[in-house]
Amino acid sequence: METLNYRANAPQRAKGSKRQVIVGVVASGNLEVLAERVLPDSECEVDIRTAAEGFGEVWQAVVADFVERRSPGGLKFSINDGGARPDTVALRLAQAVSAIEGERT
Amino acid sequence: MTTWDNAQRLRESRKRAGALYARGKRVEKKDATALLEAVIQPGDRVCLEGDNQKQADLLAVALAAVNKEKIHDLHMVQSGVVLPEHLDLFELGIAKRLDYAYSGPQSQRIAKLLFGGKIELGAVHTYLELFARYYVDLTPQVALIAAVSADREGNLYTGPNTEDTPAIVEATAFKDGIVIAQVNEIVDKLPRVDIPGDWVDFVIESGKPFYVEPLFTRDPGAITETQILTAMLAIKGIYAPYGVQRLNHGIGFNTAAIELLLPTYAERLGLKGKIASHWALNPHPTLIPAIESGWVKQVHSFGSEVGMDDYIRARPDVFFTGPDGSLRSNRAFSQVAGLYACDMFIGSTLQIDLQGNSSTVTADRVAGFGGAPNMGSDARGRRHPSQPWLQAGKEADPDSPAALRRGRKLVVQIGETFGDKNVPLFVEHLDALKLATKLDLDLAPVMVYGDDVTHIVTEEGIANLLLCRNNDEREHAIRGVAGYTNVGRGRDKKLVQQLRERGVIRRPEDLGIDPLDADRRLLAARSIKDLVRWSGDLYAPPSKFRNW
Amino acid sequence: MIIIASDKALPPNNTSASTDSWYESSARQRVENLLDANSFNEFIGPELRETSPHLPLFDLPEQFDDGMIVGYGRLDGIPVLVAAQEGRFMGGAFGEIHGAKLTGLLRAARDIAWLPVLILFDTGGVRLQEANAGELAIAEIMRALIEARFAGIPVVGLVGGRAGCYGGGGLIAGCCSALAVSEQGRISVSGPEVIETNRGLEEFDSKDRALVWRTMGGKHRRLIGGAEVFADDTVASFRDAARFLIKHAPSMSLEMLEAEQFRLTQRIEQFGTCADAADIWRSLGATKPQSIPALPHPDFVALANDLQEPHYVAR
Amino acid sequence: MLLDKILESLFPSGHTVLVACGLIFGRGALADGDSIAVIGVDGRIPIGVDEAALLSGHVLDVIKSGGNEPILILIDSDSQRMSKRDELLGLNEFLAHLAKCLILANKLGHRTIGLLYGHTAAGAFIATALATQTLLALPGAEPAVMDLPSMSRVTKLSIEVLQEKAKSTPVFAPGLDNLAQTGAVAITLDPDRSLAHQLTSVLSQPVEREDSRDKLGKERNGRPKAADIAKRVYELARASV
Repeated sequence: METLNYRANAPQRAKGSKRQVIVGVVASGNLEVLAERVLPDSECEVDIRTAAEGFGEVWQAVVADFVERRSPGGLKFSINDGGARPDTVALRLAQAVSAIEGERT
Repeated sequence: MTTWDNAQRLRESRKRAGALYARGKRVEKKDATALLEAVIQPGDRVCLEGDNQKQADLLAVALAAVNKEKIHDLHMVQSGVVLPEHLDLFELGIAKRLDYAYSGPQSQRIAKLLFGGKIELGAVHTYLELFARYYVDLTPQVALIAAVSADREGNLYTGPNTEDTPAIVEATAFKDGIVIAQVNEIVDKLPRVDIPGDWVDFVIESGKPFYVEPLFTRDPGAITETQILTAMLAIKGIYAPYGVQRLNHGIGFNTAAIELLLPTYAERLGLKGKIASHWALNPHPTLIPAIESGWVKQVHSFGSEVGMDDYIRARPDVFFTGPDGSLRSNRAFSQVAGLYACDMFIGSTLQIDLQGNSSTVTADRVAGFGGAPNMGSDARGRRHPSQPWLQAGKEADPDSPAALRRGRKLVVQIGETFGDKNVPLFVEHLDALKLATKLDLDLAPVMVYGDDVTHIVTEEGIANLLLCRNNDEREHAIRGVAGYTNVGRGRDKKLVQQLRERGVIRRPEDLGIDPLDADRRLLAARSIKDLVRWSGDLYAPPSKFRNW
Repeated sequence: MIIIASDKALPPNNTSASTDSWYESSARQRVENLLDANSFNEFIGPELRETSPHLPLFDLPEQFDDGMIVGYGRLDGIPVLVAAQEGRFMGGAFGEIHGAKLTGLLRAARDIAWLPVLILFDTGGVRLQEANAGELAIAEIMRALIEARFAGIPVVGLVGGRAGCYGGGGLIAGCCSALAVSEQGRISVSGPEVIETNRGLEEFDSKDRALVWRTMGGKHRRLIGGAEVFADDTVASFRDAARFLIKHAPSMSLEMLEAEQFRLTQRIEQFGTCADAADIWRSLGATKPQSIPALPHPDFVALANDLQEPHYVAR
Repeated sequence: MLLDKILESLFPSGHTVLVACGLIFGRGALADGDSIAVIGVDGRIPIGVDEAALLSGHVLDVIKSGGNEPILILIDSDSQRMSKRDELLGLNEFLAHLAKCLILANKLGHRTIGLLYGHTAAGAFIATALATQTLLALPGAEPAVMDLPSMSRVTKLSIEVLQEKAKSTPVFAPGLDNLAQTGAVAITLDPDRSLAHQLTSVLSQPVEREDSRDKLGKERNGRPKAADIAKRVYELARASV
């Protein structure tokens, strides 16, 4: 297992008022993302525990794009990863934000 | 004095030798090996019918059992290398040289035998090239073929999986070769005659159905959200704007997703009747919902598919079933149709390089490519115009006068940026190149050549290579949809942004697609059982695909 | 002609949560869509990160809820306790935390003495990496479950997930007041591969999926009386089944177990020499047993009601 | 220890226990003159539908005969019988039924005591020994959830690696010590002392209402979390109504 942590400034606060959501499951090629509204509005954090070691650079790139596209200010994302591909990671992160912003459940 | 009938006389002597084991044309199963030893000579070119799907399995076992003191150095010319016995021939020293087009399950073992020098490789052909050379300089001296049934005269019914048989037999029988058929059973009256009896020399009743691989069955249960997203992109970003009606699909899960989105997503886009109506395609079970919803006008098939025969029989308006009601497939004709009559090929691959070349060959697997190289190439000789073909031609070459401009076939590669086990789809250099170096091949085994590829679709978007004006643009169009692979991360962001502004790269949001809409609930069928239901219980999937 | 596809005028997706496939849904989606909207209140939710203390030893990823969701909610207004297994995480297998959550829930049900319990099974059995803890958890769950039933509490099991209901999960299911199972659901102690490994391919070909389903699948379980309701693979169908079964779950008693003893010994006498499920179905009176696997849901329900009355008071 | 010796030591004043086809049935006389019903499995036979039905039938007979006679269940079994026939007939129901009968007997006032003297595994273990109120064992007993070779196949870890890991935790590897530590086995008896005395002492202890195996597992450092998690869920559930 490898542990990775990224913090970033987010220009905008994530919409809505839900305190937390969880999407996905931990399985081969899949992951769960727990999003919690616990940070100051201008910050976000992604905390990852992954079964696939040595993909730090890819994670960093995925997280950077995600923060740029979705600006999830105030959210902390905790990820348990079963070796998901970057497209799945990006999808789950987007689903988590969408869910906590209340667009869909 | 010149004699002009040497081949005929050789043929007669082979037939006489074989006749010792025959009553009329009929040879008992137990005498199969003896018959082959009598008829075949060392160094012969032999086609042991191994197609994409059906296999002359009894004859394969019989040939692998011949005495190699008597028979050796055979030159195998067959499209599919599929059964273990196909390679046992080389390991045992019965065969030496190989020309083929496809090997699925045996790809790893082929690579080993090639590395070990047990196989002299002629070429990894496309189907059409191999069939073509049957008629030029690779004509079989002996063809060992498979059919469903024979009558007393040796007429053959090949059943729904006719596949390669007519192409093989025509070349062999008319150029003084010997044709030996294994049949499941001998009957008084055939449903129809696929191969006339006077082209067939010997018939062996095997007593059980020949082996057929269910190669085109994709379980909708295994289709991922990302594959659905790529399918949505393809439908909205390629099928719709070009108005693609005549097409071929590969066998991957992305194209299976497209088939299953036609009655749902594409229907809601108002595309019914405007796209995907005429197909050169094996009877994919995942096409059933589209057929049942009235999307599909006509399908011509290379072969059949396990479990689909009753369904096909019940949909004669769609399939080529003929007077007897069962499917008549034909790989050679369907490949020609795919090459010349279709406006689009779309399929998946394992590796794409920066020029857009693609291959499913990896360093230790020599798969061969099946139908993709013929379908996935532009037929430069084509004359008949169609809207998608003209439009693609115009995009590639906007400045030539329209009446002199060649159209282009749409050749689309579709896939996720990372495959199984996080292996990237995009690479700087194909593994096929390494393999070519290792085996000292003149040509690297490329499946679809980059200059034939018009679009690449991934979850990141669509790259339209027709609109690229130089190599640099082309490379960056590819990098632009290569996501988080090394190739993708090596992109120049500004250049990619410019390409996006020109519509060379189109992201999901550029097409009005929200990736979060890519939900399995969009699939018209989410399980094999759903497909059975769609078919009105006519589709009978093999047991390994069932969960009921 | 260039076709411009526009989805501006798209009708909404023709899907609603209740027609979602049970088999495809995650444990959370099942709970969410089974219960009344916004009624679910989870105990020890994922934010508390009570993960397995044992998986790190094997360098395996954890899940924040350890694959078991427990809580309180309402089913058509009826207050219920609910437990749901996530079959995709470690095959839904019972580990220490996973199991202890269900134990605690059932002990509470026993002592509250009026709240029914729903268990949404989706499990391959014991989690090998914590096998002893998992095995004991199953024993503790069974004891708590039986005590709850003895206290008059309906404990209803729903089986239709990806992992089936295998190993100790099958034993827990056998202890429930009543079961609803879908075609996809499988209930069995030994899995197909285990039987093949122990007895050989001739006895059981685990790759022959038709055989697997015929032997362990929902239809067979309903037909031999191992499950009371045959549900369609939708959340709505399982909700109907759950509501119905809560009402048809008398308390456990000596008489009930005597009736079960009779029912089970009868089963051995009746079908003990049958080599295949199809033989059992035939001796139950099915005229075309080979057609049963393909029967659509309503047709099968009608046939099953004809051939085998549910045994609410004999389990 | 062999079954004959065990019975001799348990019941010096005599017993009627017989073994037929691997199944144990009978009664033993306790020191105070009362009787104890004895059932069980001997000779490491697997428990299939037939065996389970016979055992549960006997438990029901004991309950029906009235009174509060204790029940002793002696175990040297294989795992559940892994066969097509057993699963076709619904083995899960038979094993669950056996456990239900034992637990119901307990609820209706019968002490249930298990004694592991040989092997047991998987579903057979759950339906018999683990369904009793108090589980005893003799040294040399070999309870296992799953054997290491099978575990090695599934986890794709070598047996050596598994053995190494088993040194740091009792949570997965087979064996009496590990199962005692996780709380499954309450007491390991001393074979050199009279088993009758040891059984009497167990029977004389007050009956705990609550299943306390999770607490035992915590005390013995075998299951660090189960008791706390179960208790927290219990309290949250009770507080929710």
